Amino acid sequence: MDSKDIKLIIDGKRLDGRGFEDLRPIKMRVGVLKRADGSCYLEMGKNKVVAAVFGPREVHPRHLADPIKAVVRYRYNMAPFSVEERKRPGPDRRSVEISKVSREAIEAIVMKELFPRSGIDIFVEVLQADAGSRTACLNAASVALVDAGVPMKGMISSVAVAKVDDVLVLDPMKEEDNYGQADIPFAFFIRNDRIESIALLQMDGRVSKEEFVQALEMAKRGAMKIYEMQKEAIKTKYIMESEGEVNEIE
Amino acid sequence: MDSKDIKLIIDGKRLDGRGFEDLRPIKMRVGVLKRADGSCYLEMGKNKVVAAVFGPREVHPRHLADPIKAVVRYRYNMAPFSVEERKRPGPDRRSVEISKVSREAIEAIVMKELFPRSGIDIFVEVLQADAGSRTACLNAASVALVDAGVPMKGMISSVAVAKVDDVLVLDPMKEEDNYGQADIPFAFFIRNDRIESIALLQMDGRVSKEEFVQALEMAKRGAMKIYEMQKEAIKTKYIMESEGEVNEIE
Amino acid sequence: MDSKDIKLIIDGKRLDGRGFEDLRPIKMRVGVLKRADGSCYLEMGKNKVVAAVFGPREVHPRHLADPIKAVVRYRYNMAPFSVEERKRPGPDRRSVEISKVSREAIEAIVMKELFPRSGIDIFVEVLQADAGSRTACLNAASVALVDAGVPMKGMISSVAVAKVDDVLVLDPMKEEDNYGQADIPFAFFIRNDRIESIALLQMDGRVSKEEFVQALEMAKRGAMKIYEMQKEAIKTKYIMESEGEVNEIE
Amino acid sequence: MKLNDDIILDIRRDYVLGKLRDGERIDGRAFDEYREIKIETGIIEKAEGSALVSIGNTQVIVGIKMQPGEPFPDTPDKGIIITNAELVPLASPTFEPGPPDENSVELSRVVDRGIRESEAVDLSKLVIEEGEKVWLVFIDIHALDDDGNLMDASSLAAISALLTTTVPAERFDIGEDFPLPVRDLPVSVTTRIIGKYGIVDPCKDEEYASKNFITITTDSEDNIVAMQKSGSYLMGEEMLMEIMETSIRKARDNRKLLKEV
Amino acid sequence: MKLNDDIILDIRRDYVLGKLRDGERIDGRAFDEYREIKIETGIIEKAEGSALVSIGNTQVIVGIKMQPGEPFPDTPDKGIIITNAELVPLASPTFEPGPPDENSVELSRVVDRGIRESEAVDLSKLVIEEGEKVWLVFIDIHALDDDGNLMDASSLAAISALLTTTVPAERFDIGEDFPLPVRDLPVSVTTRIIGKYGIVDPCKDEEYASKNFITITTDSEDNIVAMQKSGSYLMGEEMLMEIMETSIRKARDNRKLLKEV
Amino acid sequence: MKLNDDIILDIRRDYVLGKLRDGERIDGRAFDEYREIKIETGIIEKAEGSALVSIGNTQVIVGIKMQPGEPFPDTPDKGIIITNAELVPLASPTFEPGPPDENSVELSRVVDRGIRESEAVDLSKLVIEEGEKVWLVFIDIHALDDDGNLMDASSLAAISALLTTTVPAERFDIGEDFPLPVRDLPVSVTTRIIGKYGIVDPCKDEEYASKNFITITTDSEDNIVAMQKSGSYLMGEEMLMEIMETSIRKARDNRKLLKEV
Repeated sequence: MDSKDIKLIIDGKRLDGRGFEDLRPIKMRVGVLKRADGSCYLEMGKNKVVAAVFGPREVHPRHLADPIKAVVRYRYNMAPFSVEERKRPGPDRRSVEISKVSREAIEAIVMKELFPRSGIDIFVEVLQADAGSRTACLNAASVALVDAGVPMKGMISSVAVAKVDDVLVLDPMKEEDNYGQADIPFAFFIRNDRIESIALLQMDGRVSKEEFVQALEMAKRGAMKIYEMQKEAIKTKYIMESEGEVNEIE
Repeated sequence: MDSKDIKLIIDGKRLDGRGFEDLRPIKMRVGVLKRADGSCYLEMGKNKVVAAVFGPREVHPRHLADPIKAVVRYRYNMAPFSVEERKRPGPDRRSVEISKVSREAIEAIVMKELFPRSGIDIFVEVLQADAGSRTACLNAASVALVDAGVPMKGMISSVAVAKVDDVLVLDPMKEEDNYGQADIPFAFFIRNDRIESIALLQMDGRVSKEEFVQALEMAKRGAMKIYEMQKEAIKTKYIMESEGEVNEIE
Repeated sequence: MDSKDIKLIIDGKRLDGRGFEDLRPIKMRVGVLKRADGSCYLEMGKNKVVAAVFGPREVHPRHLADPIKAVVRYRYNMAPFSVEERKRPGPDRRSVEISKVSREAIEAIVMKELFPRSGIDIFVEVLQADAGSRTACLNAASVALVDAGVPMKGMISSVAVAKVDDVLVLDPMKEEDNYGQADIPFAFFIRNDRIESIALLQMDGRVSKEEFVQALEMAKRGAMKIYEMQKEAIKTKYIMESEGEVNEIE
Repeated sequence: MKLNDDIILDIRRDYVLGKLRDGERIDGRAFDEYREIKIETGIIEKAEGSALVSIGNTQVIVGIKMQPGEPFPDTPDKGIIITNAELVPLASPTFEPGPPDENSVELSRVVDRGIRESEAVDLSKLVIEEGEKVWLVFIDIHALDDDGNLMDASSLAAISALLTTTVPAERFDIGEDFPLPVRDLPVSVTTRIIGKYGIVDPCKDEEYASKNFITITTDSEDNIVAMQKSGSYLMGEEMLMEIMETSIRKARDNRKLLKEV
Repeated sequence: MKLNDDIILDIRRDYVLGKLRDGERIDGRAFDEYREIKIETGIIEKAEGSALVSIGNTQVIVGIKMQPGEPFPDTPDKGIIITNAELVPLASPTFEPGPPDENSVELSRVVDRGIRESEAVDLSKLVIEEGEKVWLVFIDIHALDDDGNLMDASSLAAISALLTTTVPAERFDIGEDFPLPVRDLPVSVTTRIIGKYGIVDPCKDEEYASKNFITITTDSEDNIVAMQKSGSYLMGEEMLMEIMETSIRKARDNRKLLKEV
Repeated sequence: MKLNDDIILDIRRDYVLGKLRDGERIDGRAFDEYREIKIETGIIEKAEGSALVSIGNTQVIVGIKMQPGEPFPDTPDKGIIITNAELVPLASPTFEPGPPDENSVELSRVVDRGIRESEAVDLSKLVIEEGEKVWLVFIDIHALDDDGNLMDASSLAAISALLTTTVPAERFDIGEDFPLPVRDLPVSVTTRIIGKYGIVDPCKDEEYASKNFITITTDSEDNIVAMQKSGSYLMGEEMLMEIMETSIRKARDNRKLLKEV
């Protein structure tokens, strides 16, 4: 976070022309991979991610299985070409942390107890990264879990709020993340079409308590919009599928 | 592969004075290691390699064993001092690939089905590397397998053909490999003193289909010569051994 | 080892004012860690080390257990900030070797046969390193083992002797180690208040046989002094503990 | 994990939770009460700065090492902080030797975030030659005894060690030594979530009862500079707001200890 | 591997083999027939070049990144190609996270060989300062969905991505951007050997029936530039000649698709 | 380890020990007698120096490679020795492929100590440009056949290889080649401790009977330059003195072989 001399808000608009509470364009396609049990391709601004779900299936090696409930894995991985400067393949500390908190968010809503001794694996590949790739991945993962038919208590919808030039903005893009004053990724648990609670929350930067409360409200409104798109994408796939086709939601 | 300005054929001879279809000098000694079940030291030009065979023996850890047949391992490894610039110890991508295709060639002729739950390990150390070290290693490994008494359908004899200065040459040395136009390592399966089929085939460079056919014929003739030496080396050892001595074949 | 032009003995005294056979100041505190079964904090000159003992306890993974006796682990580890130039975390070759010979010294006096299928783990962290950290660690480990109630045949007391400016000195500090002519770390097995035998011995530098004999005698005298301090520290803890306090020995 | 262990954990959780339902903690503390905190600095003379922090029986040592190095290409005018945590097996019967696992990665990254985002260290003062050479500040967290709440102990030890750090310019022949410029005092407060209860500064037995926690780090002006919800649980908004209040309040208390460093 | 899996594999192999004996493939294709091939380029804007290739359900994405670096001492006048393949676990239920195994090493090396030996990229045009600085070309193969024949999909994606690559000279302040000089179109054709049958472009069920394959890569003039026999089997000369003919022929077909990129 | 193996080891140890009690070794040697030692040098032409040493059936090859590199900051006026040992699985049925374990680390470090502490190589003659560039000397120990006493075979091979090493200055364009300056002949003698007996140059069957040994390295003037007690045993003073005497004496014998190199 570094404010520098870069102005991020000009004439009440953001650098890409969005209003403070506008999401970036979102695109989803469900069931894009044949070998996975469930999958979702998702674009969120310049983020391009694919999520695949495998399972419930056997756990290898077997001694890692839990006799009481399914073991959930979540792997957030960036393709080497997904960022400006080529990223060395393999996990770094940042992706280890993102994988951990994302897995925990998913674990909180998956009905693990229904599948003792099983594994549910969620693998998300970031093909192109812009700010907010962890939120894009969680949105894709959530849809892929539905596509795989994994029983869940509800849905996860995720979006970040940033503070830039002393105002709060929804779903920050790269410049707002790099030169802004704070970044707060949220993921919400949504059931019966309403936000019930918070599944993921991280924050870095500097905000007052009051600003945080505003950010939370802004994030909730954004997440509900994303949630509607997720539902639509899933519905479209299942309606279309009976007619033998996979459709795109924009 | 890079032709550059270096002339590799001068007055119809190769840089080391060989004719197009001459092998480099080959030297073999069988049973050179006490602790291994079978072994062979082999020189092929400046290549100096030692092969050791262990097994059939128990597989560790046991869960890697196959209830139907022996598990074959093949490890091609270069000593740090085997090349001009010191090589860092441990496998690199090149040796992982060579180990794989070499193992597969050996697996195709070893009677694995006779030894369920067992392991047959072939370890080959390149003490000095010139061009063609993978072919030298396969020749040594094949003899070491016989020395270890591992039942096989036949023998493996291996040699490369290169294209340099627009002609095909047998068993290329370093300069021909570095500055030549193509390198084609072959390994043949030989049974009842004749070549039956191809056990290993790789290729990089650029040749026409017609050139490839010529290369194959040249390689077969070369492999038969090597095969005769392999037989002789094995025979000598077993004849000499009854008189308590190990002999050298040149 | 390198004598260079640095004078290490001036007017019959060492650079820090010690006589040839003086130990550096030693400080011990027993039972400093709550989670460990036994522990000891020890300073020996500028060395600051903490030893913790866990066990006898179950071995994980189980297949590493020995049906006849306890498996002993010993891990010598340097904190990144313990030395002048930051040390990268994780074991290097030096600490692998020190861990090995230290474990072997401890193994020789722990009654492993009393605890089949169990593990006894000794972890020693070097928080600040001066010369002789391996001896400081062994002294701390020995006390921590007593604190943990692990049955032993006796105690380990450890100290090094160095040759500097052609004389032998006890318990060398950094400069004496860096610019001296030899360094000989010893650890002794002490039972019934007398030195029985040698548990650890390494040496690098250059000494005559006669010098080595003198060094050994000097080390034995030094080790006995350390041993008395170790006993006192243990006693103090157990006396004090009944009054609910942990005490320091200097 | 073996069945026996599971049963013991269950019993322990029930005990902890039972107490909480009665409004009590197993060691008698109030829900928002820290154990005794002690800060000792300058204990590693070879380090540029160091601190040993204990919170109850939990002990963490942080050492600071500095050396010149290359700046990041996008911040040629700033020094660099590198934070690392080692959960060495000495500190707990459940830690094993080996490379950092996800828990120690999270620990080091959350501590790092508090320091970094509060801009506690004035990195612009750590330039030796713009674009070429800056000071690298290594913050190494070394857990000694894990009786719960390593997070807050590590954060306190990190900022305490930084406060007492001298930039070793002389050793590298680049001018005179000077104190590391520290301009804020970020303090993290960790709340363990057990059932519907939130308790600050969990001890180990309370941690065994639940893996769920949230850490909120605030600066000297009560701004939030870092947050981390950790664990697979869902958190209600109301609870979050309460925890935020408490965290700001407790951080103010703990910050007083730092002023004495 | 569990016994059940073995039995299922056996049954599958028998089924595939039974069909082949009748001159048929399980999906009705001719022995030398590819599934539908689609090539989409420029999909990763942040990469210097990129392509998503699908062959039937198999999908592979290749991204090209470039940066200045030091040349190899023995080729001071040439850029450097580095090819890497990640078989990420997303692409198949049988892939696991971790460092590259021998199969992904082989995949990347065979793809690399085709590009390198056909001299598809004019490396002599990638020198920035002879002996000091040249362009590094990273070819990263990222499998998305493995329904068989990752090899040919990866090769096609690699050359397609290269064809659309812009050298990012401006970003590094070394002149103007220019298109990567590509002067040949190597195409690999992979034939799976099942019993005595060779079938091009195997789908996954065919791959389960046999691990044995041979990949032959040819250039625009029908020269062979790379070959790799893979799997523990013995190959007759006659079969090899047949496969070579087919490979040259099929490569010509697939090369047409590249001309439209 | 399996029970069967344990029993076989027990029987073997009993047999070895029984013999020792009768004053005999299983192969008829005296307690202080080496097996036949052969030294062959210059066998790896591509290396700067090399030697194959056999002691009985044990065979070790050491190759020396050299290249220019940066000196350590605290010894700007000295070349650098880097010793490495690979216990490749070819050499023994009990070695497995993988990174060096504690035994190969110990082997390389003890060999290194003998060379380094005897100042066998005159490192001050290996400076190319003080403080900037010195020669790196890589001593790579490659075990071929482990029939016991790899330690002494490796030490002998290392010093033999060094004795025949030519500094490859011409290859790096820094003057003329010259012989590596070697000024001492450190020789290590390893004694296996089995029960109360010490036997030099253990063969493998003797090594199976006990893991305990001590290696004493001496220089040309009978000074001790390196020692390593290895194994979990306690050694009496008297025994140590005896072993020291023997080691000095046997080293003198073996040193004669080096003079013929």
